[in-house]
Amino acid sequence: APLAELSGDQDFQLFLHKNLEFTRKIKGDVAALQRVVCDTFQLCKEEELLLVQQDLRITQVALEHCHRPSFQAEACFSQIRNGLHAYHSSLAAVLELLPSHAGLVETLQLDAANLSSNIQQQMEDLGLDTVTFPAEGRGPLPAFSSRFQHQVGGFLILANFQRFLETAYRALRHLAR
Amino acid sequence: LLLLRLGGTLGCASVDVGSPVVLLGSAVTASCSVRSRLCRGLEGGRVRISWMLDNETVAGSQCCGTGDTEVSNLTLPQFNRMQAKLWCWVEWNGTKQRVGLAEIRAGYPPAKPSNLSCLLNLSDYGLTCRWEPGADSHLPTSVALKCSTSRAPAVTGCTPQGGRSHCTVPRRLLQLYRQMEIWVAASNALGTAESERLRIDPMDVAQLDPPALRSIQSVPPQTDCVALAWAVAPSSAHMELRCELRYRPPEDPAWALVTGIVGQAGTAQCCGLLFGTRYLFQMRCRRHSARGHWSEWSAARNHTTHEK
Amino acid sequence: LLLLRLGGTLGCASVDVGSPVVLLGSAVTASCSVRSRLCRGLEGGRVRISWMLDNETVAGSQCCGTGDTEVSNLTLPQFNRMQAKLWCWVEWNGTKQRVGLAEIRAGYPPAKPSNLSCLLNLSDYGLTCRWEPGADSHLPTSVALKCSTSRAPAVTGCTPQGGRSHCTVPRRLLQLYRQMEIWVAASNALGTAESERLRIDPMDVAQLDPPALRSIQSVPPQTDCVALAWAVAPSSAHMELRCELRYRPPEDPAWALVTGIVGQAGTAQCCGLLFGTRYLFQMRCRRHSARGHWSEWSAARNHTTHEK
Repeated sequence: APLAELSGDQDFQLFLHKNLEFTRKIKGDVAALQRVVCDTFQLCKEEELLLVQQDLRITQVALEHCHRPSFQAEACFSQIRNGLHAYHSSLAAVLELLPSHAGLVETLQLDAANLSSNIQQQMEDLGLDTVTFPAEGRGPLPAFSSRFQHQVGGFLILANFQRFLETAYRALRHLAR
Repeated sequence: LLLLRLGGTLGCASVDVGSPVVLLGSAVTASCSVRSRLCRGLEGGRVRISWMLDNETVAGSQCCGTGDTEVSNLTLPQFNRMQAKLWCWVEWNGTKQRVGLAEIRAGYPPAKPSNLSCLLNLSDYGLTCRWEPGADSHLPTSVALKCSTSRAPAVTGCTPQGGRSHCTVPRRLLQLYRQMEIWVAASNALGTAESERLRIDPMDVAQLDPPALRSIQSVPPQTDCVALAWAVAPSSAHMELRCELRYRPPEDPAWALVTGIVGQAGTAQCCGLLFGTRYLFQMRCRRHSARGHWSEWSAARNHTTHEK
Repeated sequence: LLLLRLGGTLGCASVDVGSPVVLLGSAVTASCSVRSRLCRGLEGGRVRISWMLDNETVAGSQCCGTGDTEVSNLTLPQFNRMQAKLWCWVEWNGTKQRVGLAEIRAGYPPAKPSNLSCLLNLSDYGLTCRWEPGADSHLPTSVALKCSTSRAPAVTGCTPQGGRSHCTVPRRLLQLYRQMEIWVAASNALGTAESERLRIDPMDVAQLDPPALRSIQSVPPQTDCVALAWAVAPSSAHMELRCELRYRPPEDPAWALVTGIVGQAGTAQCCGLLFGTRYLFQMRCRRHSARGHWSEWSAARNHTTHEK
């Protein structure tokens, strides 16, 4: 049955409530890292980096099925998983940037992988098709041409990840009772 | 899918400084070059460059770049911060945009380390050396304890952790019973420094464990003598030791001292004591070659001599 | 020069036992075979074999070996030692020679571990599990905490150190917010045992840090009410919490209790208090899903209400 109909299903609701809390946790950890980047590199406001951002050509993760009017739960779940997988890889650039906060960044990567497999598990329990991403190997790191670009890249990855999580959170909350 | 596809170019702006590490108080010059053709959104427009040192505006002089490159030069006559970020900004659509950064550090070359001394621990044969690091250079400085023997090139014996000024050379890097050269080497972006070289045989700086006084008995018939028995520490059982005995009544501040006792003997007599008096006894030893340090005094042992 | 030039053959004697590890109290059979041709000095002579269990002589029965091999068989009806060395001796030139050895251990299969419980530490997200190991098997026993999720094969989460019966599964081996199976697996030479399987979501056994009472103020005009403000622990800021408040005058043994307080609210009113009375206040929280453990009570905070 399409996900929306399952909104009344108790297991599905338990899944939603658990992973709403999980998403709040991840958002809190991303915010903590954003504070570290601000304190360490004096990069705190996105509006000061619009020009350089064009230079870095940051690509956004597609989440259109998690927004009205084209909200579609199953497709939204897949897009959330795609995004979590992409951010898991991109966080490697943040790991390089903040070696003294490796623990927090690695926790974020673990949490992103866990949230993704929680969603996959739930989709499979509901008999939906899912993609299994390769083990969370480290993809090729972007070669930043300067420390400044690397710092701005790290800032933007975290800012985009925070926005991504906000959208995912609202989608889960939309389904939760 | 990688979220970050880089422009593949050098980016539309760059900040160059004479050197990222300077002597504290010296001048710093920097230039910010903005290639408007590469900055999407800046094409052809008037480029106004400005500077900030951390959160403070500083004035640069923007003049004639070449072709589509605008350049602003900046001189900070006396750079007195340990560390600062020099930001290059550009005005764009009524906003100020950060387009370039140079991170500058200032400090001094490393001071010459001094007062190098070492002690060999006889339980693990690690050689622990300590030194005075001298004035702080305020710069990341790598410090290493170097050792060499006449037949082998210098190696790093150990590196102090967490900014400390001591570390321990493991047994496998030591040459026992032979002269070694040991010194401290420090280096940072502004220079290097070395301590005086210590020429020692690690065994000559062995920190001996104290002997243990086993028994003290009055020696009839001359009751003004006592016979002492002791055991040298197992870790120095193979060494020729010379020991010292000191004794005094508890209330007496001054110790009487007996020197030149052969460590391995294990027993000795001590005469000239008062009758019916309680005495405290302690012993310490060092290697006969008179090099190296005394052990600590043994645990005190007391004994009361016979009444007359 | 190898000091120990081994014969390169099987040696002139060997001791075989049924099993080097047996159930405590069970029988042990052993045989000692002496190939006199291979024992230099024993050639052709009459071989008299004898046995010792550690330092105790035990009687074997020597009988007809094949060719130049003499064999003695031994049965120990009830082996009641945890550990023993079974020596085979041969008489040679009027002396007794040790020619063979078997080391025997005895004990029990591992007991079934029980009372498995786990707590998740919210500072490092390590899952610490404890269990009752059960009776000692007296044998080297490897114990591991196993965990698996529905989508992944069982892995060893952690192994207790130094014979303890607790260990901590690191965050990277956990699957948060989803059911996991956790159990203890023990194995030794005589068998294996597994505890009951715990099916838990690690988050449901999170050990919450207590909230912190920030302020307590009388609420004019009804002076029998106070307004409390608190902060939940940062480590549970993202959780939906239900909290409890307890308060009492210091001299009063019984606590009054207010339940069902929404953790995130951060403030609440508490009425029905006596005038001009000093009260102690404490608060604790747990996850709204009523799973998991209460936090400890917060540090106590006191407040004296208005006179009437």
